[in-house]
Amino acid sequence: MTSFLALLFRDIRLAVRAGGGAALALAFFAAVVTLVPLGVGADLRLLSRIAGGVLWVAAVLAALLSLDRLFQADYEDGSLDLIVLSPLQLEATAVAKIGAHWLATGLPLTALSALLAVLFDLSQAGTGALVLSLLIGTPAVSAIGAIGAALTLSIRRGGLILPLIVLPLLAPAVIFGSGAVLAAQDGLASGALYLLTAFSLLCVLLSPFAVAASVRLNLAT
Amino acid sequence: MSEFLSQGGYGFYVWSSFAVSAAAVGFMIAFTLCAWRKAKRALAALQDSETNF
Amino acid sequence: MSIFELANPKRFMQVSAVFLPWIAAAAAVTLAAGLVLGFAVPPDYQQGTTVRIMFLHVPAAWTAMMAYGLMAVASAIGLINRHPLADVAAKAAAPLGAVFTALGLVTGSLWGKPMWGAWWVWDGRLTSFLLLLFLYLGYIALGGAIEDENRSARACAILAIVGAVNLPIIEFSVDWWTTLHQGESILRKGGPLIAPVFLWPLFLMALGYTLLFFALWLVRIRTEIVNRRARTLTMARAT
Amino acid sequence: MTFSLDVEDLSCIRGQRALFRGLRFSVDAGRAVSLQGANGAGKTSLLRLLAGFLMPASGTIRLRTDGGDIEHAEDRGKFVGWFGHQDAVKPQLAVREQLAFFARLYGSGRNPDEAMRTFGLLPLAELPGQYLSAGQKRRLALARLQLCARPLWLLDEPLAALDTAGKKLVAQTIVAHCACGGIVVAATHEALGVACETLLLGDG
Repeated sequence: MTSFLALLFRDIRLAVRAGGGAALALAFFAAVVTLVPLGVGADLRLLSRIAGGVLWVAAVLAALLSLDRLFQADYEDGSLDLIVLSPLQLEATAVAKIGAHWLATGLPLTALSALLAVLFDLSQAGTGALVLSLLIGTPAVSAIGAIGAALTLSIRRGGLILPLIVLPLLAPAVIFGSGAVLAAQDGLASGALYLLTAFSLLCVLLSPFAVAASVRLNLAT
Repeated sequence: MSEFLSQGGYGFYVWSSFAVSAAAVGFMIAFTLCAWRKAKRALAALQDSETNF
Repeated sequence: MSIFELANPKRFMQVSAVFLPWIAAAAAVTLAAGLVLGFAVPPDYQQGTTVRIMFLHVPAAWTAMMAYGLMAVASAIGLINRHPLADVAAKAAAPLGAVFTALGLVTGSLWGKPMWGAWWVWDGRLTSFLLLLFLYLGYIALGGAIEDENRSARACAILAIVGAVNLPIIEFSVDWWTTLHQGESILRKGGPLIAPVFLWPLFLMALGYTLLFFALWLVRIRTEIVNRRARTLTMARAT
Repeated sequence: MTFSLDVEDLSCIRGQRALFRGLRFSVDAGRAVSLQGANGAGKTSLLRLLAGFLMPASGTIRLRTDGGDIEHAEDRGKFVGWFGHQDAVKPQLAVREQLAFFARLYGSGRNPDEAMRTFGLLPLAELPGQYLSAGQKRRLALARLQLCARPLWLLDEPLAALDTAGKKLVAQTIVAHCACGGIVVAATHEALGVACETLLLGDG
């Protein structure tokens, strides 16, 4: 267990430190979200309708930014070999990496989204649903993103292929997440949050095996 | 004949979807066969040069 | 002769050489029959002659889905008992599947335009095919990016399996999404109620596309085997 | 404490080329082996095979331990102390932080400060990795190797980028490790400066 926590906290420390992905993801999230009204126009009625979708898509893209270094940094400087030889099972290593990415990137994005929702004049219920759906949905983004990161860790410009591989797989998260916000705004009861929870659980439970398999095959050079 | 061509007014859509399908199928067949011929020629060249050492 | 015996390339080349002409001929015949029947059939009372586009759209979409399924199965076989031929088969299927998906999308849009008045409608089936196209493009891009042959094959295998597991979920979430936005979509699952008279051309075209896919798939696998033999020869002679 | 490494007719294929075939050797506790051979003869591949990263085309690698014989790659990996080409030094983390992390990750219970003292890294304890020289990074990697307390050491070019003092330090570490019953397999171009058998790879 101590090995697991050691890896978890080291990865969080690396992400939060200068040059790490966390701060970059937050800045990108805020930048993209503030750009949308410039493109769509300042009509708050319209903006509040599209707020859920815009914030969700921007959050997913921001999370993807710091994902391609999730394994590649360790792979390039040789740390991955040492981590694989540690007593920690490879699947557990994957969970630690996913957890560290979620804590360092997913959670802050969720917190910031509540603030940015003000820019879209999102209603109280809408913002509540947004934060809750992001809280539930970002683990799925980190989990599926980790699969993409493990698959592309040996590719030099892997960062370009990662979104292409990962985004279609994250469509359900975006659909259910923004659907939950829309339903909350209209005061409709919708199963979106339950479906999102189911999808998130499935991703978090299944992806460590795919991540471990991808890391194993990439180490066999 | 012109009635057949106009396809009850939707001629443009019917014929363009046929054209697109024919193009796609043609492209796949041509691309696959040409890759096959290229591979055969490459292997044959290698085997010939191998035999007349 | 179990399927695993097919795994050794020489055996596969002999067997496929025998079957290939038959499959190709069958594909040509079924496609011709489907086309002729398609035009012989009277136009649909509701959709008019655009129903003939359906004979191209649905078979292409079906073949695209089938190709992804076959790719995932071949990948699983390749991953589990390390058959190099299964990896070759999976990667050979991907570009074909992508072309069929794109064809399905274009014919779908051409079919929708006269009915809905827009080139693209965010209808459940068309949207999931758009996502399927991205799954294919991701698979092909990943395959192309990794140089080492068997590492690239195994990475693609994992992606194909993850994709296959996710495909039903994507399909479900997109359908759920269409009910949220449009109410009941005009194009119900599998299209409006198909009069039996249209079933025959539809079935023939679907069978024709499937046979065409298998014929092209076999040729592409044979091509890759020949390429790999050529590469080993050049490498062997180089050292 | 029985501990030995046995390799029987091991063969490794990279791409379509067989690097080596039918390799057979065994190393008992307390011994060191130096792998010699031209570049590309497969020294690194052999080390990665022993560590369990690579699967052999044929042959077996067996670790004889008190708890019985181990052949499965990942179980074998739990006995391996790896010293690769790269030093696995994180630029943003301080020397002490990195050593403490690996001590906890490997659960070796050894004290990082002691390892830093033996490898002369104490003055650099709070310095982030990016300011270390190549030689200092190597000494950090050696300190980590000792810290992880693994019996089977696999070293890939341990003497590279080291001055004579550094090379002497590597020799002493290897001797100390063998003295307490460990095994060392090192791929080198130059002499290790330690009494050891030599295994020649490739068409030598």
